Amino acid sequence: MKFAVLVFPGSNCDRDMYFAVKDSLGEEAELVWYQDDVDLTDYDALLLPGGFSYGDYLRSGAIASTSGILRQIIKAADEGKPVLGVCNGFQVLLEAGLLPGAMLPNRDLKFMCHFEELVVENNQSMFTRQYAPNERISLPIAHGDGNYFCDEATYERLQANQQIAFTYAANPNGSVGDIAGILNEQGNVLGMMPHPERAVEQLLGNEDGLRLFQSIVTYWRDHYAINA
Amino acid sequence: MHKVKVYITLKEGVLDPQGKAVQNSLHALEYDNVADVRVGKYMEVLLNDEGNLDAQVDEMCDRLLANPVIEDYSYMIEEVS
Amino acid sequence: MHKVKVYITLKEGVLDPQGKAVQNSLHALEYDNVADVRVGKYMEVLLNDEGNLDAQVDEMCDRLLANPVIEDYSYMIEEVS
Amino acid sequence: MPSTLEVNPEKIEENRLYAEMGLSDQEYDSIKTILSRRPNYTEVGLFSVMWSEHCSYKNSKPVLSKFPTEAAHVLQGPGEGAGVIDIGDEQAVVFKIESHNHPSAVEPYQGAATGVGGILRDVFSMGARPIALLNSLRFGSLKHPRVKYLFEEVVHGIAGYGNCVGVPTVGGEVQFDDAYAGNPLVNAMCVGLINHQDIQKGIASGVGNTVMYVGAKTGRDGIHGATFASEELTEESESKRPSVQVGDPFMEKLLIEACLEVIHHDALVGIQDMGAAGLTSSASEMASKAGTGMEMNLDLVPQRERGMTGYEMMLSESQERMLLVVETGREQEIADIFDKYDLEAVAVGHVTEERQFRLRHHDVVIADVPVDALAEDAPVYHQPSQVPAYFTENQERDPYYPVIDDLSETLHALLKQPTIASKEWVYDQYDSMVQTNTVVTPGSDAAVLRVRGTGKALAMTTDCNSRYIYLDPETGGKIAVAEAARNIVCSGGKPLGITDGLNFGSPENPEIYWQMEKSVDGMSEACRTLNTPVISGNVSLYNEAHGGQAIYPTPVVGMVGLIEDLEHITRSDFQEPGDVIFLLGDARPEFGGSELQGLLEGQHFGQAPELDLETELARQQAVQQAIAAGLLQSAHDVAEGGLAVALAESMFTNGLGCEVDVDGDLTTELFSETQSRFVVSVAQENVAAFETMVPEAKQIGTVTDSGVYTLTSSGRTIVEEPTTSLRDTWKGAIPCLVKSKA
Ligand SMILES: Nc1ncnc2c1ncn2[C@@H]1O[C@H](COP(=O)(O)OP(=O)(O)O)[C@@H](O)[C@H]1O
Ligand SMILES: [Mg+2]
Repeated sequence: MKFAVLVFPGSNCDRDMYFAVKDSLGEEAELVWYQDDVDLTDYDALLLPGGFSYGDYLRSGAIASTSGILRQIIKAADEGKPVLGVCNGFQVLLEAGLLPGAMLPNRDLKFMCHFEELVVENNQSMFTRQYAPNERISLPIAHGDGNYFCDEATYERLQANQQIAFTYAANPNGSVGDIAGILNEQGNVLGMMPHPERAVEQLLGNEDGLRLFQSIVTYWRDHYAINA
Repeated sequence: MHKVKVYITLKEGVLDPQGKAVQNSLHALEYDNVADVRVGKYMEVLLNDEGNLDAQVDEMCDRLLANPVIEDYSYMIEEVS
Repeated sequence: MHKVKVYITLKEGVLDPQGKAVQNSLHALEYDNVADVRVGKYMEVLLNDEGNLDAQVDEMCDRLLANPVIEDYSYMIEEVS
Repeated sequence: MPSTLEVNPEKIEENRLYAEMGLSDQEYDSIKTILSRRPNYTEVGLFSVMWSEHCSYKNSKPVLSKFPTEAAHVLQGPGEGAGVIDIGDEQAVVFKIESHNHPSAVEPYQGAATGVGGILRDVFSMGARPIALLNSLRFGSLKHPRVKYLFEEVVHGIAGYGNCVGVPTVGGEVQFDDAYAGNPLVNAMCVGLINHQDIQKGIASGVGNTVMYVGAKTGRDGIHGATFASEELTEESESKRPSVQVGDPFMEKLLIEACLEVIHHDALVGIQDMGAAGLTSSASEMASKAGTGMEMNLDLVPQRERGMTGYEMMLSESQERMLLVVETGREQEIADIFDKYDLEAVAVGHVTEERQFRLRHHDVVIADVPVDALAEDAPVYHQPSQVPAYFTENQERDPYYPVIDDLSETLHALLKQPTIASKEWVYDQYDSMVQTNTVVTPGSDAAVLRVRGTGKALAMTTDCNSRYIYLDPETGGKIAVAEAARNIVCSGGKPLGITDGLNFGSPENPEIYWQMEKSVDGMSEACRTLNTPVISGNVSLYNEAHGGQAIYPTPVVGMVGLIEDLEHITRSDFQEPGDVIFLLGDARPEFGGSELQGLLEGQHFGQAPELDLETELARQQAVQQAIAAGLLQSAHDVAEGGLAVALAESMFTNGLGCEVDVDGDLTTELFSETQSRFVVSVAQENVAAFETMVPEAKQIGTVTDSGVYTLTSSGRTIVEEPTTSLRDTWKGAIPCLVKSKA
């Protein structure tokens, strides 16, 4: 399976994502510079990494969300390919309208970096099928603007459609409904603030994040690899 | 040439952690008559005159400067030399 | 009760990386007539009427709302009900 | 300043305008001699920044020359952007520390942020990828609102910059003492990783080669920052506020990536960051090092503001700028690399054979001075030195011995002391994990990062107990180096070398100069014994607040060590119930400069603890050996607060308990800060092997799963506290102080 890691000016978890896929997951990965004249159709899944695209100026993810490559990302999402945005990648997906809602500064206005306990709310998606229902996992967070906001109607829709993938066991940032990660309606776009790519080796803490990537691979094998 | 002053505020109903923090700090400094604080953005955009400025500014705000999920915007256009 | 609208801008000559980034992004969106962008803050402070509001607001700005090392401020006070 | 800009050379001399820029009469005279004429306004500016303490080390050179700087593993000692040490496999580690004290005192967020930006550039300009940031901070007491503001904003600024550029901030230290109330210290250290073949130098060789400018445009920021950093903080310097620079970490991130790409291009001849004294120092140093000259046309310098003078451009300290020397004719190849990152690389001059530094602006030569005169020929001052009366008095005093009533209460009170209390409030704001190499995150003795693709890791730390140094600079200097090494050793590493950040008061005060000399003597001796040469460093003098109150002498030690096998990575926390706790080294009643003294007396006096370097080395080697043999579950050095605090700290992460027996004088056993001591834990099955290997170690107790911290003495329980209660005290102290209303 071939993953594209999209690199925007100011992305800084791009290599981490790349190593997670290549070394820990053992699949193919390529770093794709946002401006390169590449054709994303060659990739089986798109990863939008964390960092500070455009310095997080104006609003986190806002400027990156206007770049041309978003058209290709939207197309891939429409075609049903897995698209994963982590941290700043999540913020880009929100700003681009691929996922509902918006990010506000953390409740106490400070950047925070540590492991947080998460609850797997939906273990049926292509990103979470390797987790048990309501499993508790531990992933690092590292963000200043991770306070997820949406209006009540949207929140109800998210709940009704099982679009809430992960919640925080102890809400660190003020997010509506303790939300840590959400899916789009089709279930093939996931945005999450915690960093699964930072939890793929025992040496660095745990491997709870690795199963997220493994979920994508098994889903893909089940659905596509037979034909390939 | 025109200077556009753009005011961006959080929509009503959207929690404003920054505003809350500022309000608390003002109370700590004993400005007890502060009833509420909301923090937004203020931008000054200098535009060369080309086409319909109003339409352009609306579009800029919709596409980039404000996020309609959480923010409202307003602006004023002034002529400058 | 009064609403104070506070405008906070970077002092002239102080680097505004945020403004630059927004300007470049507007150019990328083909608003070629954007000549400059400066980004500042806009606050709305709701005050119960007590004492000299002008003096209070000046003091608040100096002590907390603006960073006098790099920022200037101005404000407008409006009566609200 | 526009009116003074018109001032002609005669008027400058007549009205002694050079003095306003920080040059003495003597210095002005020697410039006249060098030029055989009077310098013009721009030229006086060039000399004033290059001959400032910050750039020339004119007061500190004689002291710095005492440091040992060589060893077989040192690939690059002091003299370039950062020092370089071999770590095998054709790889090397690059590191340096730098201060940003004065800017941070004036505008703490930007001051600290640009401090981080500057030290990053020192490291990536060597061709190394920055892999870690550390810092060393000093503030007054958190009870003062201004100090609280400085503390919060400095931390915020470090986080704002480091997090954005994607370099993990993995360690550091923070201490609080009234000595820093008017003059906080903000030292930032950066560690980079490089392949030997990629090591770059900041040289302008090859006559005719092109000088290129890359990065942010030049504005009027920080003009006279370098001389500003060399003056005492006064009411006036507060009004010099506009000189504070604003950082753009986004631009820096682009520069990092672009520069690390450009170093692989064979058209690149030399590269250097524009640090203090900006364009002036980078350009003149690059030429001077290469034995060449340089000519620049300032019309070509990218400018952010209109109507900038040559003087302003040359002295500007705008951030995020680099200077490159490139083979002539191949400029476009270099420009193309930067273009990918939306950065402009602009040709602004060329390398000349004649060793002059010549600047043109608007078709006029506005400066023409010998390159070496700027970069090499600054005066060197051998300042007088004098033993301070306070030192003699302290040495003659009877040793201080504290009287305490309640051991548990004392332990709680010590854990609450801001210097000992958990620094989680600080490091939680730093992204300590980005780049996914951080094996041991902040909170242990040293941070540990694996070297991806190898079985090795690096340990790193910053340390300096300035209270000991104040009481006894020579001993304190030794302790600073030894403590850093202890932290490296406890983490499983072998100390490789240090970078030093010398923060002192005014060198023109003989007593302060004495502090500097003596502490460097002590540091040098420790570096020799522990085989950790000094590979880079920074000097920050004139750290004095209004009224001339100097800070405690604070020579910060930044140390990096090599962990040869990932299996050797060791933490300071106890791991398993049942493990046996050993203490290495006996306590003596040494309380001068201790936390307990500060707690009880509100000040520090008497004698600093002694340090015997041979004992230190032997114990460090014993711990290293035991770790390499796989015998240790945890290792922690005994530092501030003594054994009682070291034991408590070892329990917090895993919430375990301990039962430890102490005999002898309890105050001394529990709270003395006697040096060269370690607390280690050993699994039952390894106890015999450990005792054979390290016969000096004494069994003092066991790790339990009770969640209770229990101390006994002669069969009597003397302390019995739930670990959680101690931990709450320790964790809550700083958040509580920050939140409390002034
Ligand atoms: N205290 C010190 N000990 C050893 N080397 C030092 C010390 N201070 C400065 N140096 C070295 O002198 C050189 C110049 O330092 P500095 O002027 O701080 O660098 P920069 O110009 O990059 O800011 C560097 O190589 C630095 O490592
Ligand atoms: Mg440098």
